[in-house]
Amino acid sequence: AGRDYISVVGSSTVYPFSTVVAERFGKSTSFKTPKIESTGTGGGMKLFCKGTGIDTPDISNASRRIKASELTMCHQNGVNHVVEVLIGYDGIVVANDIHAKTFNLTRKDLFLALAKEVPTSNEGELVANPYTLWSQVNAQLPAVKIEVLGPPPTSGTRDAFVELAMEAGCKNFPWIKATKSSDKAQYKSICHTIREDGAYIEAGENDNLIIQKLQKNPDALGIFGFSFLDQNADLVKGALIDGAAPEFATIASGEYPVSRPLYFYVKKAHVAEIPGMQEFLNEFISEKAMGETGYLTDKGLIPLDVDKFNEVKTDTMQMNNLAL
Amino acid sequence: MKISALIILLLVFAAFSYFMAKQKITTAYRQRQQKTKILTLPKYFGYVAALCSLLPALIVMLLLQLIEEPYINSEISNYLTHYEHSSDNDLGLYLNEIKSADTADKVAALSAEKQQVYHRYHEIETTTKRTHTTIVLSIAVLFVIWGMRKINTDTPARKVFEKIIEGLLLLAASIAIMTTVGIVFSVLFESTRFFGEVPVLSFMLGTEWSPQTAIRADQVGSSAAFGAVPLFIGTMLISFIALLVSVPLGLMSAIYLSEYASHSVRSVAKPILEILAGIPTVVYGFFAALTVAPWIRGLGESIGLSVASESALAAGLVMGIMIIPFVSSLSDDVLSAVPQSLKEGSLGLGATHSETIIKVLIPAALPGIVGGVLLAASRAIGETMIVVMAAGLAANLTVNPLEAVTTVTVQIVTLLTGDQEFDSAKTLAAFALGLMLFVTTLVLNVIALHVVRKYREQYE
Amino acid sequence: MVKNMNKALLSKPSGLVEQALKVNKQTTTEDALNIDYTATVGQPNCQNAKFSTQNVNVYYANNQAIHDVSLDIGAHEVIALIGPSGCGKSTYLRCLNRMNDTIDICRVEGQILLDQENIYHQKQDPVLLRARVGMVFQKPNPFPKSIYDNVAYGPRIHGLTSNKAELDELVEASLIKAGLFQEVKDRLQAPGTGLSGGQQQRLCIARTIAVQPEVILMDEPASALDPIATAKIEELINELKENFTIVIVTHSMQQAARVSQRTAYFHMGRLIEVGDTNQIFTNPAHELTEKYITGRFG
Amino acid sequence: MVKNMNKALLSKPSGLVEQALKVNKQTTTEDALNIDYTATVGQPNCQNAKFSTQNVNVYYANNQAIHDVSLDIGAHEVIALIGPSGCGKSTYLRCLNRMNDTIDICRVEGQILLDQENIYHQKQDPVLLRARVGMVFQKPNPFPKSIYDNVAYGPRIHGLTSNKAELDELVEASLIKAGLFQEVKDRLQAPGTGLSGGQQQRLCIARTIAVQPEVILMDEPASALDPIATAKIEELINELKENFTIVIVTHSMQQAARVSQRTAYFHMGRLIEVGDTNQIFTNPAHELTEKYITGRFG
Amino acid sequence: MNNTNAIKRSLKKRHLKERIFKSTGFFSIAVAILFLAVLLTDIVNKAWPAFWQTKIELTVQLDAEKLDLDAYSSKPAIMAADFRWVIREALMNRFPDVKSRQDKRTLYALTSMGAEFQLRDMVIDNPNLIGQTIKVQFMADDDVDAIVKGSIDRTLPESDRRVKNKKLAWIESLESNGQITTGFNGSFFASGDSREPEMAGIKGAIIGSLYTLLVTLSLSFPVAVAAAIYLEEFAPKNKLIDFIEININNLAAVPSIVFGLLGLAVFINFFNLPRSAPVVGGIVLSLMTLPTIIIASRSAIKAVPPSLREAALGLGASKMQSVFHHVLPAALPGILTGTIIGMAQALGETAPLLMIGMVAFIADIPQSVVDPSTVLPIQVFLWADSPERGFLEKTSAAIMVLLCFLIAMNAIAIYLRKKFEKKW
Ligand SMILES: Nc1ncnc2c1ncn2[C@@H]1O[C@H](COP(=O)(O)OP(=O)(O)OP(=O)(O)O)[C@@H](O)[C@H]1O
Ligand SMILES: Nc1ncnc2c1ncn2[C@@H]1O[C@H](COP(=O)(O)OP(=O)(O)OP(=O)(O)O)[C@@H](O)[C@H]1O
Ligand SMILES: [Mg+2]
Ligand SMILES: [Mg+2]
Ligand SMILES: O=P([O-])([O-])[O-]
Repeated sequence: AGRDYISVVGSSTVYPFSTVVAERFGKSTSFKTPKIESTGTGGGMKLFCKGTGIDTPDISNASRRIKASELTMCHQNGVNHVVEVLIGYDGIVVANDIHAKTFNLTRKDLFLALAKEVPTSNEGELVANPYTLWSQVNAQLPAVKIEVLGPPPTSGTRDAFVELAMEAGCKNFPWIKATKSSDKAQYKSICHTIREDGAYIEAGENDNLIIQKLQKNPDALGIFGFSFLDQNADLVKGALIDGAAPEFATIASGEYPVSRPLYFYVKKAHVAEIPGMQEFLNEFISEKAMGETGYLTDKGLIPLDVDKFNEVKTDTMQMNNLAL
Repeated sequence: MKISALIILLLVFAAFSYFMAKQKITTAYRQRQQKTKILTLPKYFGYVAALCSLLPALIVMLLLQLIEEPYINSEISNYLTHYEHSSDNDLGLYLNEIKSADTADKVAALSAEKQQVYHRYHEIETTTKRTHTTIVLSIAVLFVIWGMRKINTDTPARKVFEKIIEGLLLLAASIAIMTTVGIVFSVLFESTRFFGEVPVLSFMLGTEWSPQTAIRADQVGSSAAFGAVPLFIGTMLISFIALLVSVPLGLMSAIYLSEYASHSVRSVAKPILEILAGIPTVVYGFFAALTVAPWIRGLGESIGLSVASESALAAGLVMGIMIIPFVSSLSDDVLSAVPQSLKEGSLGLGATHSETIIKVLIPAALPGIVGGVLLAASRAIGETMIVVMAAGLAANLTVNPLEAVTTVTVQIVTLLTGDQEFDSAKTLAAFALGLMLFVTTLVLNVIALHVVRKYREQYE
Repeated sequence: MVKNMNKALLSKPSGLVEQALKVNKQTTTEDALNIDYTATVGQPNCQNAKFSTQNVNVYYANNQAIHDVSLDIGAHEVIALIGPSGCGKSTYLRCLNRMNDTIDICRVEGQILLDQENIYHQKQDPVLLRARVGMVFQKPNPFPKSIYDNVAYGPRIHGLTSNKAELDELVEASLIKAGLFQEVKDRLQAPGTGLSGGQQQRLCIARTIAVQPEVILMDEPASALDPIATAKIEELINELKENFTIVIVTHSMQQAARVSQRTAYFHMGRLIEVGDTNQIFTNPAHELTEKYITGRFG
Repeated sequence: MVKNMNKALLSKPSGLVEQALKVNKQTTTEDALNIDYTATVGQPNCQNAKFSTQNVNVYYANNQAIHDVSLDIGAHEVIALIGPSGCGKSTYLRCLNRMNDTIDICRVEGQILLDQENIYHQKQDPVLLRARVGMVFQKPNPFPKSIYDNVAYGPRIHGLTSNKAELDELVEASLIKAGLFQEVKDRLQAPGTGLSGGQQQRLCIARTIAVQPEVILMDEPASALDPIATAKIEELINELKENFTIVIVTHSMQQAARVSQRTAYFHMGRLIEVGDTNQIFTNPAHELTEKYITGRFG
Repeated sequence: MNNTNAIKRSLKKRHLKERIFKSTGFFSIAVAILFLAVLLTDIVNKAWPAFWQTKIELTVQLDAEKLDLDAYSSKPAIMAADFRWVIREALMNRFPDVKSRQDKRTLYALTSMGAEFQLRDMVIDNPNLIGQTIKVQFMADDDVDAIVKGSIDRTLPESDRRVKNKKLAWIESLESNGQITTGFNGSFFASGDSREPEMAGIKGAIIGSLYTLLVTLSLSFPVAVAAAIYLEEFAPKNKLIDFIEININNLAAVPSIVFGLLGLAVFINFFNLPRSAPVVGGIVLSLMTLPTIIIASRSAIKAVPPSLREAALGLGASKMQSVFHHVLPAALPGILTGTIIGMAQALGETAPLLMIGMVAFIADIPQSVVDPSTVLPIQVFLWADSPERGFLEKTSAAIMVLLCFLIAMNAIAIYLRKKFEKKW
């Protein structure tokens, strides 16, 4: 027999949003509830790009944009028409226990505290990160031990954090910024490499666990997605970054600097053939889901601004093929 | 005809053959009328006849089943010459709606073109299935006719039947080999690709494991180091701590249960202990991360030690508790299996109970205990969740239990479920790690087998 | 001479039983054995008793295995316990060093005095008792250790020697006494389980005497051995009796005759007759003893 | 009479061995037994042989357990195999129904003919052979099934009966023949393992005769039983000999004397002497037989 | 010669050692059991609230015109109707002073997102309700639930509290009016997964676990027993058999995640079996538990006394007959215990299923072994990773259900063992 349900794979970050839509879709229509696998973005792409056909997924969630190499792979395997849907943003927050001091960080602080090697006062010189206290990084900060619980290198959250927070902080040093054009590899390795001496703790991808660990250890900071802060506002509080507190409005407006886009990708070939595909897409991009006050925002998704939302809506309705 | 119906039909037919053959032989025996010799029971002739009809037909059925769908698809695609499909997969997709249309409503909802295809499809499907059913059934009939002709009272039916059964038993035993082959097959290809990028030696002997953010091709290639040594050391460190907890506790529990406890205590305590092994590891993980780790940290800091918040010690301790039943159950069994005569020999010399246990029972039960410990160790090596939650993922090359370490399995899981590209060295590394782990346990097992055998030879 | 005697014994070998059986199939055998056996015939007491047991009753759960046995065992004598299978020989023997303590369901009543002291008294320590009353079992049961360690086991746990040299000496002396030293002196570190059955049994004896017990209990020590090994064990017992009191259970009347001074005959948990070995075998006082000795059953 | 005879046998019970031993400690016992035993004394052949074994050698791996034994077993006779422990009685017995096949390392050479046919011939089916040559073991080993099913097992697997009534009849007849029916007739559905030792052994015999074998092999069938149960088994053997050929291994000379017509004496894997039971026990021809019978060893 | 005194002297110390040794043994068991007790208490404590659910009673008007329905409407028509505003209206009627948009949103969030479907299903069941005004007990939102159950402390300052004062006031007003009730949460056992904590149920995972175990059992039991019989009773001594034995022992030691890789490569990619299906999960887990059952079965078979085999052979039974008629039944209790232990292991396993797509959101209850489904430990894993606080108690409740299954299986093992052993 054929497949009468929609199959979605991919990011664990998009999973909480994708599933809400799926559930409402399943409950309010006569179609089956789509199956949403949480495989991680990379694992999802691998499955998604394996080909078209009923034994491949119809949709892949991603907490980063699809890569050229992945798209090429898709094309090679006959997945010629891929539609990209940007669904909103996820803020990445740095938080600590609610009873601890509130941190007011800059991205430069984050870079200095977490990079493997930091620049000295001499231009061009790097030393292994010597800082053990926040106050050494920035005298304004409290004199507590640098201890940050965050995701491992395999995670998209980490990837985004490195790019949006660390690299931005890194650019504060002009000579490093200069290497970007001269020696790109060198630049990346300075800005993107996180210290491995125990100050940064790779704590796995269970954000609830990080939150609970923060409560046991009030000195520590944790890095995780905004929706977890939203739900646990009584337990943890977010640090200000570059003066902006992690809140709905600041993230949506871009004032809060560390947020990343969330996507899903659709195989056009499947839309007509898998029962319910079109209806599911309609539900997802509807105002009541993705809109500014849609139910996805209740779950912590930072919505697109109106223009972007309309653009995405049109692109999706027209099934525009993605090209990178 | 539906496959299940066909199988039922074949079974009915086999039953019929069984009775035919049995009847034939019973009649033949009766005609002989001499009962001096013990004869093979007629039912064995029946079994042979039944297998005769069943086995070849089933094999053919399986083969046909394999080619059925491709055949139908090729037929339908011949019919669908006007349907342009860019790849083979698309046909399946095109047919999906047709195949899922199992109610009249859904059929009615199909487009006109698809409705046509729907009818054609069902025509082809019906004829194909009918042909296949005919083939399978005629094979069953032919073999039975052939078998019935061949069978006579001199056929060693019981032996033939038992040979077939023995073959099936051997087949079952060989599944272990097939599984091994399957495992090797499933990790080898990706591992080779990995070793194409990272030299085997630097993987096996490298002391730095730091697959830093290399999610995009243009990122920190420079600092991605794939030296597996820290992972193996980490695995060993945590397993060692776990064994340090579970072996004494498990062994002492086993000793208490098998030597000191009354029967009723034993019958209650043993199953309770076994529950420990059944608790999902996620639960242990939470416990280790949220209760044990902070406690150890507090304790360490109160005596002036610096303890990482995710320490190998916390994960190891909790894991040790989890594997207690592996050690205790098996040790209990082997301790009770030590001949009573040895125990009496020692007691008879005036040894106390504990002296007897330590100096005689445990040495005599050692191979079995070692077996239990090995099982526990392999469980520890294979454990993932506790380490992810309580020991973190940092690949420190250290044997200090107060620091954070990571293990091979944890890395496999995070690498495979992570966000990086699926053909990046990072994802592939997971397969290489899997292969290494598999080879390591295999080697350990071969060694263990030899050691145990040698030990047995010496003392039995 | 031998032949004549045998002729007498067996002239109608199966006749007796057969005749008896023919009369009334279902009950004769019991009848034939339904002889009074409540009182013990012979001299259960002796002066200079090492062990003195009085009115011993032993139960396995609700099943009584020993009924009211009273028997003295003299110092430096070899006493043989004989009787048909299941008559309670082993059970009685195992009371003498409280080996029965290891069987949960086993319960011992009555008095058993070793040198005038009740060994079942609360204050008595079975560990000490077993060091004083050694035991050799039916099947040789060397520990899975080296020959040396087997013999050194007892002295080590009891701390009988204060240094290695002394221990070496004690092990050697015990092996010599057990007649095993010559055969194993070159491989004291080899596993004890690698020896032949007879050697193993002698190793077990060496192990027992290394603790220098006062009494040695032997439960059919030769029944698992071949004739040659058996002869060696018997020879050894004859030597050991100079220094030890020995109680031996055997199912071979010939063996009892060869090694013991006194013999006790058990039947269904009761001590039927006890006396000089010579007398028991040549002139049994009790009908049951006679029937057993002449091979009417067993 | 009995008493006198015993006196002669035991006047100096341990003297003989002891004296011999005293001369040269390490070697005497072997010397005492170092008597030629390569040829079999007596009449190994008989007319009307059911089994005829010729030059049988049995090896366990490289260890020879039976040396060159040739012996006939007559139809409807009871032949007893005696000899000291480990001399190969069981091994020889188990050759007769190829029970040794189950031991991997065991290898049998020579000819064993049952009714003129070589049972070790390739074409011979050991399963059929074992149905013809039944076996009763030392320890009673009833199946953990009901009494009825125990007896019915053989007839069922061989298809000996064609309906329930016939099977019931056969089971009853076998139990009657084994002298067990009276005791169990009300509880045929009760587990066979719940019977007493003696009853279990009779159940095993009933089970064996239910297959109506031609020969019954018994390996120390009464050694685990008490005297009363033993007497019952012996009585049963005496009845069974009317219909079956019986080969019985026993360690009790008395038992051999009571139940058998012919006796074969084995020693260290060799058949030393075989002959009329009467003659063997009263007038053994071979020195070893005599020594064994007079209790000089074993 | 007499060393009684020397021994006596040593005895005091030795008896002390004996006592220490014995207490160490007791202590070990006590530690293990204590640990278990702590864990279980913790789980039960956390799980307890999950078995209760808060409901809000509202008076709703099922206005036929606004809903565009009547008592004869078909099911699809009712399905298509929008019941959400009916509930919103009821809430607005109850709290008429709420005006601002933001406040309205908060007010609407008092009832669960599932409330509209609850109402819809009521109407589908009984279309006569249309046009009536009825009182309905709606499922409360997880925040309300948390307040009522006391998981959120009302006395905290507003800034530290997740539920703000306004909402709290509404809840308290409803409470004082008797419109809030708490009852047994039957739907936890009757529904599938959901993204709303108050609606999430365990049934899908239970059914998925049962299907998976069914596949595992029906594959691994016969195969393992057959393999054990072959290796114990029939196998010749040769290299092949040695190799098989090494493989079996090795597979027992292979980390379970590797079996997941096998399942992915062989069963899904090579044999094209469906992803996320209990059939694949079952096969993978059966390969994983196979060694456990084989090893246990072998020792059970080994423990059958040889006399039983000899008895059968002596009667003329063939080897095969003696094994199947006698050895196997006698070994059955041991084999069954081994099997149940293996099944328990399979029941609690997560890692290999990560690889074959069973870590998924599946709201519909699986109907067959090829339907997508998830299993209990994975449900635990997924819930533990959800942002919503309400899932905390659900996670523990799922663990409790899983443990109940495990304990039940162990109890069955003990019962079977006793039963089969007692019989004879
Ligand atoms: N551990 C036990 N549990 C229950 N009953 C037992 C136990 N040991 C022995 N018995 C019973 O006690 C009785 C005496 O047994 P015991 O072993 O003392 O006899 P025995 O004379 O040594 O026999 P054998 O010559 O066979 O060794 C027997 O009826 C036996 O069944
Ligand atoms: N399964 C076996 N493997 C190796 N050797 C064996 C085996 N069975 C018997 N033997 C050896 O074969 C020889 C003869 O043994 P067998 O059991 O036939 O003696 P037996 O006369 O029956 O003794 P017993 O009276 O003790 O039963 C012995 O030396 C014995 O050790
Ligand atoms: Mg005994
Ligand atoms: Mg024997
Ligand atoms: O699963 P992620 O790709 O969102 O980390």
